[in-house]
Amino acid sequence: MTTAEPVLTVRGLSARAGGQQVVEHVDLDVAATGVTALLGRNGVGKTSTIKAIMGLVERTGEVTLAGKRIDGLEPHRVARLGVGYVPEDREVFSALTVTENLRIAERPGVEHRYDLVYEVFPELKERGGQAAGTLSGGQQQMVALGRVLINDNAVLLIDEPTKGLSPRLVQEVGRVLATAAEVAPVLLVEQNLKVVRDLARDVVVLTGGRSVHHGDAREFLEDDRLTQRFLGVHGGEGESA
Amino acid sequence: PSESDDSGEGDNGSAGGDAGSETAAAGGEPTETVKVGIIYSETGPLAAYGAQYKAGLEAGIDYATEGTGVINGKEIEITYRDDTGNQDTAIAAAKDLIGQEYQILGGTIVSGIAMAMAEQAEQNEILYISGPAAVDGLTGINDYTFRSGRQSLQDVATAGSFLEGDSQKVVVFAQDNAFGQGNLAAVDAILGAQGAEVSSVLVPEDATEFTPFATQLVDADPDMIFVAWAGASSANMWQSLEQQQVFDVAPVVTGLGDSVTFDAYGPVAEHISFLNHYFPGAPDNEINDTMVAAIEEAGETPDLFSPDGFVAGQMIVQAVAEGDDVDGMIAALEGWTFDGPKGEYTIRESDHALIQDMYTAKLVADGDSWVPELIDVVPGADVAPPEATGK
Amino acid sequence: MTDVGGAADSSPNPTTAGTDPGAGTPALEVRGVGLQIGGARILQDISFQVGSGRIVGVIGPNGAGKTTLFNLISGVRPPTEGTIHLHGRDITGSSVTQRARAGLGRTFQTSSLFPGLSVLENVRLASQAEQGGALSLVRFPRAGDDATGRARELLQEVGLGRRLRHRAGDLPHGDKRKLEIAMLLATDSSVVLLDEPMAGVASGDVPALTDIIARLHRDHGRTVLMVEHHMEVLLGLVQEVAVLHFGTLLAMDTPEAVMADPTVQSAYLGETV
Amino acid sequence: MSTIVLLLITGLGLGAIYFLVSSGLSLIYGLMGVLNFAHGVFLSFGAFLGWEVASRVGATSWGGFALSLVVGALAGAAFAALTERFLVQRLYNRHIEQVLVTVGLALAVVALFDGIWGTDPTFVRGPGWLDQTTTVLGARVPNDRFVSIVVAVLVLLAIVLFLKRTRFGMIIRAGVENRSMVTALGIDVRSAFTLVFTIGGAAAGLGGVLASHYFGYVSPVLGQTLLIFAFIVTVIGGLGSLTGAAIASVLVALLQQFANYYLSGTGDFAVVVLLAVVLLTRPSGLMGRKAL
Amino acid sequence: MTFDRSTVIRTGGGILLVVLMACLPLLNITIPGILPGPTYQPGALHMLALAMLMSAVALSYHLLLGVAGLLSFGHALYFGAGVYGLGIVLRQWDIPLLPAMGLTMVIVIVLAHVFGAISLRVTGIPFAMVTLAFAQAGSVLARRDPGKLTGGEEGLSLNTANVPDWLVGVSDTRNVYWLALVALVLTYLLVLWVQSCRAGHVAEATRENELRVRVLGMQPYAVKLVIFVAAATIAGGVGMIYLLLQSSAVPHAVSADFTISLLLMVVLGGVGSRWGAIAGAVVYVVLTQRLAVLASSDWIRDLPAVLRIPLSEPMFILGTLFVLVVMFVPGGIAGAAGKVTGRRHDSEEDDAPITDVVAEP
Ligand SMILES: Nc1ncnc2c1ncn2[C@@H]1O[C@H](COP(=O)(O)OP(=O)(O)OP(=O)(O)O)[C@@H](O)[C@H]1O
Ligand SMILES: Nc1ncnc2c1ncn2[C@@H]1O[C@H](COP(=O)(O)OP(=O)(O)OP(=O)(O)O)[C@@H](O)[C@H]1O
Ligand SMILES: [Mg+2]
Ligand SMILES: [Mg+2]
Repeated sequence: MTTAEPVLTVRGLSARAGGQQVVEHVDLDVAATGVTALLGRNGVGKTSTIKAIMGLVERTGEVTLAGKRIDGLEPHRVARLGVGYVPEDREVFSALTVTENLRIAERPGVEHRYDLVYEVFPELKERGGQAAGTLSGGQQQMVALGRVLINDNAVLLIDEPTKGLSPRLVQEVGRVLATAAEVAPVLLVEQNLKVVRDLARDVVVLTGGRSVHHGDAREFLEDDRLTQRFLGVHGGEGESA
Repeated sequence: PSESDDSGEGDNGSAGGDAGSETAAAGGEPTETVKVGIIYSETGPLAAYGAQYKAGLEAGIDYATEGTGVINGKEIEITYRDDTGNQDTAIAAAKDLIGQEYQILGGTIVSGIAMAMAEQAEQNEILYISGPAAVDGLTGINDYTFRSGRQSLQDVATAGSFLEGDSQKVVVFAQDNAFGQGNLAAVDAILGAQGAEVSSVLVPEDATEFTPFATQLVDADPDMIFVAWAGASSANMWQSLEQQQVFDVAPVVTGLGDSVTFDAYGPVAEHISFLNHYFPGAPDNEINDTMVAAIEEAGETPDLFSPDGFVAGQMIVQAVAEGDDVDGMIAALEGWTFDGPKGEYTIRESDHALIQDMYTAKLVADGDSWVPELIDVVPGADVAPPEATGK
Repeated sequence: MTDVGGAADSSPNPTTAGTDPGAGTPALEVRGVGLQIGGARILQDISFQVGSGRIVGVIGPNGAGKTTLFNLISGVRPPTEGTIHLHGRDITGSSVTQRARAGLGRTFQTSSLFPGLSVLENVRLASQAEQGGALSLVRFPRAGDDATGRARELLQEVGLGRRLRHRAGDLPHGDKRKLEIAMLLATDSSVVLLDEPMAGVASGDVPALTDIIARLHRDHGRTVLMVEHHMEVLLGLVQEVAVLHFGTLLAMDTPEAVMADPTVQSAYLGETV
Repeated sequence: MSTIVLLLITGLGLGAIYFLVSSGLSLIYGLMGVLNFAHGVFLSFGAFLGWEVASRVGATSWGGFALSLVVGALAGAAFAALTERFLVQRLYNRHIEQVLVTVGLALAVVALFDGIWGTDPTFVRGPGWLDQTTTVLGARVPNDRFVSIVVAVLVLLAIVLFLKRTRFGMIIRAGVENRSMVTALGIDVRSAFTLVFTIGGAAAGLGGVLASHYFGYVSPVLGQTLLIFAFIVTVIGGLGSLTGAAIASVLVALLQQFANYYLSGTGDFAVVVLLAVVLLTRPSGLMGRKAL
Repeated sequence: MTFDRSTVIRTGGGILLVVLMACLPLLNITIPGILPGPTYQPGALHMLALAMLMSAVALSYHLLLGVAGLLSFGHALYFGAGVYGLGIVLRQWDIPLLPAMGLTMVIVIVLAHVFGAISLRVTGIPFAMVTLAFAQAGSVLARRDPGKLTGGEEGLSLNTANVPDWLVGVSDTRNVYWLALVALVLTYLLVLWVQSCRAGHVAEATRENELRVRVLGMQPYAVKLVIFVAAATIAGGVGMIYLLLQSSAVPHAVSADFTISLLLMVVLGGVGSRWGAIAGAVVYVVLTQRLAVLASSDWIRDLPAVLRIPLSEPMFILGTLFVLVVMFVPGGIAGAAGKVTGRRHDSEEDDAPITDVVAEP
């Protein structure tokens, strides 16, 4: 844990999806700078935790953003307070063009940093007129990341950005995440422990919808006993499981 | 013609019920009360006709009992029930009243209800005096059923007075439904029998576009066009006839409805030749004046179906006065000739057809609106329907 | 990788995919199956066999096409190429219903139950499906009949014996998984496809569920094909592993051999080159 | 020949009115999955208020006519917006209940209109020119049909441009595809839904004024009568597809017109048969599953 | 079969209610504000019979919506087919009532198979639309009077030549009343039967999860068709009694309005509950009848226009009530009653007969 005030704190969060309890009790802090990784096996509720912070699923518990309670707010209000969200399956609008996908993300009242987006993803400029649905998975991931980078955010919630990407793209996304983390703190869900090792400073580990471990990222990944127990892998091998 | 009543359009599905009852004012020292049930459209699509009928009926009872509501020591007690234009509701009300031993039922504007009521009257052996419903099938249907209005055949026969000379070509322009087909059959029966060559342009009931059918009328090159049209689409229909210049081809005859419909004809109104059942200025007699005055005094407006109610009142009083049981009432009414708002009426003994005068009229502009003007009175005997054989 | 030895009890295995170790026709055979959706190749040229009575795992990264492969086998969607055989019979053109009747059962990646019905009713429907007469207007399911009795037994077996009258939709996640397996057991299907049975199961529940699956194979003699990301569980259960990657079948071999394969390591286990 | 021309052009006129009703239905369904039974009520309301205003400022003047179009559209829009805000929105994502609520609303409001304007048709007049005819290839075509066609085409273009060119349009197209993601981007998608209802209501209100000239009257049930055809049009065109609705409107109106004239009034049956055939061969309609 | 206490109480209560209903024509009970007169008189009996027949049709609609989850906007077609079918058969042929009813039944069943087979090719909203369109075609047909069969707008009156005397005439209303009671009890038992037989259970499962049913090796399409035909057959049967009660067939019986009123009854009563369907139908009939009376009452007439106009339209009040129920009382009458009595507790033991958890009255 860092000593500075965390930008986002979550206490006793629980959430329901599809009529069932999927998150039972999650506590976590997102440090004011850098990347905090949210880890856990498949289906432990990482995505649901992020959605619960956004307000996209029914939830109870306390969520505080920069000292302000946001757990009663609707998703669009949460977003307007500066929470950027990159969903697990990219969720680009396939009928809209790439440019439209970026434009729709423009939040009123903040500066729109197209230059930054086009700098890290020059491809998005080239393919501005293409329907997002026809993009490859990797390109769609760029759109999804571009959509949050365009605004000035207080915190970014990024869910498995490397999922299903080729190794080369994984590296590229890793580079972008590093850039993103420079402008805003990030809560990152990631299965690829190599990416986590490269980026994250803190980790929070979930099991069965509960947060069971908080700590320094490096220490956690180094500790075989912990990674074996919580992720079913040897952290040292940097594998996904 | 368009004053008919068959529409049933906008059947809005309620099974609404038995209305509150009102009792006619009593006078003298009655020894017994005779309960009369009137089932009519107080609400629903034909509520306006219902109001005319009811106002006429009250005036008629008053006139025939000299304002006492009592005749020969028998007090007439009227219960009104709302049929909402809905057959199920009407039947439910009728059964309720019959179950309470009512011996006289009356009313209704809707032909379908009238037919069903006639059926109930026969099954339960009570007297039924139907209202403005124009359906021909009611005439001669059974011993227990009478009518206080006119029937379609009388309308059609009135139209015949616009024909001059023999072997003319008449085209019936009507909706292809029971009402339109009935009118076509009537024209065929009456004008055809007078030597006219009758053909038709029938418009599918659910068609919304009448212009192509109007051009068919032009192509037929008739000597007279008889229009039988009911319902909301009539304004549109008249406009189509005008747009396709049908009025230049031959005289167009139709029935004149109640006053609210005058505007529906639009600017073509002055080109139409109307046959007519009644408008307040048509008859010239004392009873009519009395009726008009009584209705206006009651805060209502005399209109197309006022005499139907008035005559119903006269018939009820006659039946109550002269008959002690249903058979006696039937005997009292059959063959009865009396003076009413349209002059002399006769209830034909064989089939209970109500023989009465009819009118021809035209609409003339009066400022922004239209008013009817009498052309001619057609004597009742000239337009008497052929005798029905059913009964 | 740890615990590779956990699969030591598996019988000696052929080294090439597609050879049936047992005698006779394989329980399930997939020949040259492929699927294209709107130009995208989701699966291509998948061929393998599963011998009768064997238990086989399917692994591969997210989006590799594992669920899609199950959908093709169970008939939820038709393949664009290739054929599928069940006990030697070509079932490629058969409907989901026909395949189920021929003895093919499956679970879904996200639990697929009758959420509004009771737990017992869920299993009873499954066990009655076996008896036919689903359209019967003259047969009444009753508390004491065979199907109900069997449903009870099975629910006892998977540990849901005290939840019979619960609404299935209100069960905790792990119990839903167990319920699905009970339904599968009730249908008597000879070949069963399990799509990530451990997904979302709290770690405390994993051993119990693993045991149920093991019994499904061992005691009930079903041929099992299962997708599972939970490697520990998988390696402890299966006799063979198939690896899917970007819609192709990368390898199919004993767990030990697969884990040792460098291509698999880089493709699935994520060792970037 | 001239009969065919007459049937074609008047059929297009009727199709234009069907389109004005079904465009809103289709948009609403596409975005929200709500089958709006109250849509006919928006139409009647637009027609009634349009006529109330026109008859006060002079129904036969062009100014009165134009004003009635504006008022009709506004009335339909306002009614629709309120419906969305207070009824539909509260049943977030409960589609069957949303349908039921619109069914109940339609029942109640038609009855209310009965009470206010009476069940009798209210006859409607417009500028004299509308009642006159223009001769096209020997057919005397009433002028109001041309007005309907022009308005429908303008509405189609306006909605397409709106969806394609404006930010709101973009949000609506995105919302059709993935509603929760739009929210997660900081956009209150509910106002987009209200807007879609409002646009649909405006088109219906406009359609109501034109329909009242086409039929020559307004009555409380006018909208509900047209609604059944609009449903059929929407399903044939593909729920959610605007171009589908446009094509299907013309198809249905022409089929109805020709079958009524040449096949002794079987227009309605022909339309039902067409619906059955389309559903059996292409269950998602001619242009199903597309936003535009 | 083993019974638990609540089943016994409910069955006993049901039987008692039926016996009470059967005795009504012999008693002199007045319920002011609800019945138009004392119960021995034809007016009240007619209304009660109507309410029972509507309850029976609502029960058949409950099979569609509550059991199989099929939102149909065309159920009136089969009710209407029963009404018109019997009317036409009795008018066209000189055959006794019972064979005529049998023949009508056959017609309804064939009709239901044909239209059901087509409509069930689609699901959800398109299913609602197709059924609406078919029913619309049926209602147009009835209004058009093809071959002078249906009597058009005016409807078709019952030809009593072959109807036994004890069913004709106002004084025999109580016989028709008893017939309606028998029809309702029979319908209830039929619906209970269908719900508890295999097909009924599979239909409920299909409503919950269609793909699951297929994966278990059963055919959802066939099951839905069975339920569709069963519901249509019941509706047709009730339609025939309705014809005897009303003595005439009118286009309203086939209209979309009629289906919507069925929907109204079932939703008011609580979707998925048999007693709810009955309660909803009774409430609907009573309200339509009595609201009309209310509408014409003096105190409404004296109200200012803003209140008078809405209050004097029964359908406005019903429609509003319906909207309120959908929005605020999702379980309808049955749900609200269940909440009050707190009957639906979860029990951990399972010795009771297994009935499905949702569709229990
Ligand atoms: N809408 C839903 N309906 C039913 N179950 C759901 C729903 N959403 C999530 N779940 C279940 O909730 C559990 C947690 O899901 P979640 O997506 O949050 O997990 P995760 O940790 O993000 O997993 P993954 O690593 O696969 O992304 C899973 O078991 C999932 O199946
Ligand atoms: N209907 C479809 N249209 C387009 N693409 C599809 C469709 N269905 C599946 N896909 C794609 O096919 C690929 C394989 O999906 P599948 O669900 O089979 O993956 P999986 O191996 O089961 O992954 P996971 O482990 O995440 O469940 C994915 O990229 C998916 O997006
Ligand atoms: Mg996730
Ligand atoms: Mg999968």
